[in-house]
Amino acid sequence: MASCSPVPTSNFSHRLRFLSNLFCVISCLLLFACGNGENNVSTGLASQTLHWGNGAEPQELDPHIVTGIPEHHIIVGLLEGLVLKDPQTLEPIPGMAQSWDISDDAKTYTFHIRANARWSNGDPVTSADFVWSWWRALQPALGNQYAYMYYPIVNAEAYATGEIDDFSQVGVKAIDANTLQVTLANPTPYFLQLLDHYSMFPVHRPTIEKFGGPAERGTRWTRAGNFVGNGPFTLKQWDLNRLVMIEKSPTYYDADKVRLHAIRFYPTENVSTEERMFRAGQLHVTGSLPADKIAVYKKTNPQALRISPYLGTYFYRINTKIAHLADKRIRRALAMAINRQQIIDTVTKGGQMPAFSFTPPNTLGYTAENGFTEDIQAAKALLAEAGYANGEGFPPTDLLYNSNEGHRKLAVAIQQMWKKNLNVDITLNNQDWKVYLDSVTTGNFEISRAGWIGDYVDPNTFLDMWLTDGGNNRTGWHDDEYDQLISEAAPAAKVRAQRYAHFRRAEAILMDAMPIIPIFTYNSTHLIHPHVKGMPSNILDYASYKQIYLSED
Amino acid sequence: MARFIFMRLLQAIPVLLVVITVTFFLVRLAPGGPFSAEKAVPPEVLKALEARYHLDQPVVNQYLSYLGDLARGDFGPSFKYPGRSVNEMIAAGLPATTELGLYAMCFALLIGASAGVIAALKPNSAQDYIPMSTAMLGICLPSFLLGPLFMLVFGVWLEWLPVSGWGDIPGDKILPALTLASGYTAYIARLSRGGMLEVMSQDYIRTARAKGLPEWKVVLKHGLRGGMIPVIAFIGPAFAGLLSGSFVVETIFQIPGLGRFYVQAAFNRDYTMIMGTTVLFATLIIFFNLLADIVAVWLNPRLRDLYRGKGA
Amino acid sequence: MSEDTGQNVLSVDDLSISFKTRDGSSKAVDAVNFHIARGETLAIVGESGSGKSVTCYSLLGLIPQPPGVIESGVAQFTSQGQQRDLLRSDKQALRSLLGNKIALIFQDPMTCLNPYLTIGEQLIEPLCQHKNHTREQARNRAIELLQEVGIKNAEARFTSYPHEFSGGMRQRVMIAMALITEPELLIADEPTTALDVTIQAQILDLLDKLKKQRNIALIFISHDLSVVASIADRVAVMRAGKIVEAGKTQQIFKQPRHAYTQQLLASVPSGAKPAQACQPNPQAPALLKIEHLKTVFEQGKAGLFSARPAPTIAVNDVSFELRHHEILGLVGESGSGKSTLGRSVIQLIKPTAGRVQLDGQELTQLSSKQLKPLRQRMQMIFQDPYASLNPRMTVFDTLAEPLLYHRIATRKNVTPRVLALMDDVGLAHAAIRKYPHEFSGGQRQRIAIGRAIATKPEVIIADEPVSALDVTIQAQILELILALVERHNLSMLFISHDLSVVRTIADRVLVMHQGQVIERGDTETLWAAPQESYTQSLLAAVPHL
Amino acid sequence: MSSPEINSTQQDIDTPPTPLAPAEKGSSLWRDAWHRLQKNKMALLGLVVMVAMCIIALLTPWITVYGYEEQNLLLGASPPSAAHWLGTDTLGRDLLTRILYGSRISLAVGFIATAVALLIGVIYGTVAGYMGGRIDAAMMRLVDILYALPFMIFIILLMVIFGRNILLLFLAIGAVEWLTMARIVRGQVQSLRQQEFVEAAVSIGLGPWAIIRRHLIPNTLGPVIVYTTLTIPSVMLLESFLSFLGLGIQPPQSSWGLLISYGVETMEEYPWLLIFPGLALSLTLFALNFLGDGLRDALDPRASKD
Repeated sequence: MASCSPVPTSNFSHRLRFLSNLFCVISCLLLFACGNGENNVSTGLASQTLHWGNGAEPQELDPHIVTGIPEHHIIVGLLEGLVLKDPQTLEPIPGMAQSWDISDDAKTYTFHIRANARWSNGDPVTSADFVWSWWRALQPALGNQYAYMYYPIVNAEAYATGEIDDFSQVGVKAIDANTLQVTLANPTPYFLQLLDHYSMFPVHRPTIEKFGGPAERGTRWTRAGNFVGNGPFTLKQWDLNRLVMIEKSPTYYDADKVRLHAIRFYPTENVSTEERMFRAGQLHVTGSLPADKIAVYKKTNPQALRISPYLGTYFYRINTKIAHLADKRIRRALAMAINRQQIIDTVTKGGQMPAFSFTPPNTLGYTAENGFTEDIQAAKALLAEAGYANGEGFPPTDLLYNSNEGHRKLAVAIQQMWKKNLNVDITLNNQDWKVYLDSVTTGNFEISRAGWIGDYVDPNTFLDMWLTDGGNNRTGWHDDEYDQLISEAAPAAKVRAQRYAHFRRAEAILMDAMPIIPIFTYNSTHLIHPHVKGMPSNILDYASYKQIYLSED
Repeated sequence: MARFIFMRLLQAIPVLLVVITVTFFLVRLAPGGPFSAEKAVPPEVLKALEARYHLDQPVVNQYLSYLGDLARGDFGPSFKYPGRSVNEMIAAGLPATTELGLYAMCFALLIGASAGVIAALKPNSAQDYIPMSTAMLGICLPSFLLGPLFMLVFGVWLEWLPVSGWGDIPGDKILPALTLASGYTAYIARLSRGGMLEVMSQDYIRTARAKGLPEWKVVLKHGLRGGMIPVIAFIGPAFAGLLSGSFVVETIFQIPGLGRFYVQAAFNRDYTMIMGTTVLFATLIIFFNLLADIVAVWLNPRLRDLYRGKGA
Repeated sequence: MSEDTGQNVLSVDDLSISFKTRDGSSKAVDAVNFHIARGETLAIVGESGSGKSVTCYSLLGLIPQPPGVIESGVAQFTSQGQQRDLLRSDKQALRSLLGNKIALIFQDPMTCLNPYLTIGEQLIEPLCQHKNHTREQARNRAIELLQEVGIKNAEARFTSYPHEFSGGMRQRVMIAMALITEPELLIADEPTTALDVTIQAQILDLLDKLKKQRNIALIFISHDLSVVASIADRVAVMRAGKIVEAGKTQQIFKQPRHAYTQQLLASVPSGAKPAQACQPNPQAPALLKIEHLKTVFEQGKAGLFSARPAPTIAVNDVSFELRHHEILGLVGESGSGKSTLGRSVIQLIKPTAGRVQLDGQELTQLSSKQLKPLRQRMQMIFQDPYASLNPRMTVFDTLAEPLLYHRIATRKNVTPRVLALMDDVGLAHAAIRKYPHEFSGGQRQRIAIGRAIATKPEVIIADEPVSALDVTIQAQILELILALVERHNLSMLFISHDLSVVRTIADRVLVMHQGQVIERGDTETLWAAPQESYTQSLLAAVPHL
Repeated sequence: MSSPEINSTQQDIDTPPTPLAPAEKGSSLWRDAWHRLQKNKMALLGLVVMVAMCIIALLTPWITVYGYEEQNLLLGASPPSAAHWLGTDTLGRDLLTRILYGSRISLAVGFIATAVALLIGVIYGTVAGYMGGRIDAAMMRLVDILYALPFMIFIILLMVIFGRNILLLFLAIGAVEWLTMARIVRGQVQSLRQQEFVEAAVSIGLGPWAIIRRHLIPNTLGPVIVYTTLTIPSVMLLESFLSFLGLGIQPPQSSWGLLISYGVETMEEYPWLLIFPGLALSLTLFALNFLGDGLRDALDPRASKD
């Protein structure tokens, strides 16, 4: 540079000019940016485009691979299972199957698939599609973490774990193009619920095979342009970490009912930013809301705030293999010495419900009795019985949580309560997510924060995890009667009431042993713009896009 | 010159090798694997996954095969995002990061350099302290404070600029760029002040004055060139720093940039992604340092001749 | 003083300037009067700190204000009939004069040209600024002028950068730059001080010639009386801000009235070495024996540069002997390798080849450990008294260091030793705890000398020990050195670029040129009849009073 | 090398001849520097602030009324009041107390990490600079290599992997900063080596270590001190960035960085939770920066002539 120009200053002035130009450009940009009162919400109203804060970048859009909620939000727009849920009641309603019959022994389901069900490329959706998709979903090589959703089906587990390799033995049969027959091992009242879980959605065979083997992870078939689905929307755009956009599918059987033209999902990891985006009119719906903002919105803008109970429980998991924690009196004492309401009012601030049982109340009509009451005196007594009168000599105990401001506040609060009420010293220990997971799965903890979200609306999704060999048990606690109730008695039950009775009994056992300390029932908290209509709240936080539309009144 | 560059590039190879090796084994030391999740992953599934990504093989083999792939320019598949290769993700993230860095650097240069020059003209006076302290605010307010502040003021309250996004809405790149620039502005201001003070005390400035040139001409024509040398030297490394340091801003403004990927990858134990980004950043840093040296040489006639090998 | 004030270009009356500093205000220029007419050369002579430069710069608003304050005075500048008082005209007006009617030449051409701009660019600036020439016109004018000041193929050199010129050439460029606007007053501030004698002579001639051709007024500021003698019509001698004496050059040099002027003249080194009590006897065995000494410098950072410049041979096959109690002068111009030779002898630089023997003991092969005892016998005095003393060490530390290090004294009894040394070199005891920056140049050099003789060495290598000093101080230090040589019976290698100095102190002389000793002999004989042409030109160039 | 007459004429121009007052006690460059520093009000202010900060930080456990984890859930976040001068955070903990305890960590990180850098950097740089030649080349090559490592990224990695161990934090940050320190010192030493007083020391026969100890290091101190005062702030910032990413200090301990990153979350609801920690940090950084600049001017060798 400097050398090439005959008059040395010129290149220098070049630099000056360049900079000044740049400055102009930038300032112009600024000016242009200012003054445009338009924002996503106002433009969205006209074009029926919904701007959705989706929490995170989807890992994948392959229903048989993904595990997360952000993925769920997108996939339910792109694909549809045999049945859907009624957004109000969450009871199953026809999806791909316009109707179904259940045999008297409640073990055989026959689904009648809509004649006008179409893939987005025009192909009809047939029972064969389902058989193949489910076969694929059970391929070990695919690494489908939700394979267990299929386990109620005859031999599904055996096939998934490789015990048998003949899929024909699995209880799925295509009677004819539009009739699918599914045979269950045991009566499974919540089976229909499962069918609306994305892990049981059908996928388009030709497309997948076009981009790789059926059991191959991460082929390009899920990319915009490649993706072929059977849902109300089709994948239009997928920019990594920036945007996923889906657009109304013309081939969808119910297309004329779908009023939204498009939905734009943003990976809003930073909740504060998300909230500001909402305020700046860049989002219609946010994935969540910082706890400290809730009070503000309650005051200033209540109609935008949507808080509803959620099918999940926040609890502390106790490692019963630790000497002093093996004593259930101590576990109960700890549980009873927490003032849940105060925590909710001062820490979580979401108006969550204090939890005195593990299964959230009114899970498809099931509510467990309170397993215990908050009673500091009783707690002290129990502790004394256990040999630690007034916390004397209580071994230093470690409370593990994954690094997160919310968990931290909660832990600190509870730590203080235990100190104040029982005079026991708890040390806090926070670890990064992955480290925390490692510690918990390897049982390398004493007390650890945990949460559980139901996969489907049925007590079972909460209670079967405490089976002796339950992969998510991790407390080292087990009880033979409990196992018997959950894995034999309850499935065998003829009527719901009887089944629920077994569950109540089991949960009573669980709460009495107290290997886990329920803290509160989760809430789902969203900011929803008044324009958004047809989006009722439900405990699954499930939104049915085909019913949503944007309108000012 | 060519030889000089060649030598430097040659040196880069061992550097990169060190980076790769250290990172590779470091990430595998970390507790918690890429596939652990809140819901227990069934053992058979886990096995399938590890087989899929060759994590079942001995580490040394993994290392060697990784080097092999790298030599072919293949960073491997991302663990967290099964559908994506690391190359693809870098390709997706680098442009945003670079663009952001570029804007930030321009802001920093514009504001910083002018502040520094102005300050240097009247050292230890108000004309010195005011611009310098304002620039210094940049250092003193960490970007994770400045960013949200800007958002709130310009985005939510004044509604001038969008709060977040990248290339979706006009002007959505200004706030992040400003935020990222803030820190560097101060450094550039300090550097140019120092440089100008140095130069303005030189004899040849007196010569220029003795020619009866107006002061502004003395400063801009005779002073600036020498005075900016330290700044030029700083820009290269600084730009590399901007790229590898932009993750905070990217996280706050949710910009689809590399820095954000990196931090996520680190938390997710996305081994290949961590490796990929680290190697890339190392390369960038090396490259920009080299660039800085070359520019510095071209700016200084004497050095230029030295490197040309002609009389010095 | 001068007759016809009619055509005075500049006349300064009662100029007083003071500087505000931490310790109060101090007068730099005190009620100075002088004037200068066209075609005349006025030399302002004075030692450093006499305020000679401040005087001129203040007229042109080139002194920093503050700290500088012009307290009183008038400076009438007359050009084309119209008068104006420089001290009272605003910046704008001054600028229109500077580089236009009034031009300056500065001392050090190395630092006074902008290294980032081609000389062409710098040359045409004044024209574009004041005479609003187009770049093209300016360029042609500049090239003419470059040729006039004696720069070959100016056409091509126009786009070269300063570093591509030698010192002398740069000074020519500076002169061209000054004259390009055809000024009426030219102020040259020590224009030749940084140059070698031969170059100095050329530049002086050039200046004189140009002045005559253009009939301009030239103010020539210098510390060097002998230089002034050859060029000035009138001389003003300054001391501590006052003009102590002024008059026609002849009169000043022939019958100086003021004591200080006399002192100045007296201390200008001239004439042969004063006869000494005991002469070195030629038969005595050599104390220091140098044979075929060769020192080569590798240049450039190995491997980094495209092509590494060829190694420079600084000292090329030099042999000589230093006898007991002898002062051997070593003269040469800058770059002749004389300093390198000195350092190679004392093993500060490892010579590439050849032998150095002290009392028959070979030094070149010794490790620094083995050298340690010998270093005690051989010491060095450096040129720059500012750089040769550790600024963080007091006089005591500096002088005590060698004593303690060579176990000549212990912590307990070192203080008296140090005081003795200070007496030796004529420093006040009071100063023992003070730091170098608190001393004047002369005193610093005394400290340095003290350090050199602390270990009672036999050989001292003095590298330009006085060239950094004002004449009067120079004379004192030379005296001191002679005295010490006498008292401590030293042998000395005296390196200097200043032939007159060497003549006054050395018994024998080596003349160095391009790394080689081209001529040697007893001082007087060599002065009387130099053999080599180079030596002749060297001697010819020496300005005389 | 310009001939010394320049210095004298330079003197002519910018300074008067200083009359040599025969003071019994010499005034070291340090005292001169101190004088100049006192002239520079901002720098002096910076110094005062820093000293105050450190003293308070040290005394914290004795001067605070509340425990730094002592919470009052019912009170929650409350604005400044008589009971809580700077208000309380969302768990009802006294903010002033938290800031004071935070200052301990932040300053500790700043000073210790910098000290680490200082130690390694000065020694390494001096040796490289003095030895010169091949050794120097090799040593500097190593520095270049380390420079090329994306350190911020490595620190993140370290923190993620080995958990947030404060000692590790010191080392990691120190390991980043020493490089620049080494370069600066080396540069200094290289130019000092050319100086005649070092040659003089050699010609006296001093060994390398004596020269490094007595002649080189003391003369490099100026720039080193300046750089140090400028490193501390950048280190503190580094820590705050890590805190922002949840990689800084382990709660319940807290640092300014941590407090700020929490404060940012709720800056609209409870602005004081951001303002006060922010002020504390900014104030410190400002102080250090001004102090650094002041020291630079004060210790500048060119300035030290007058």
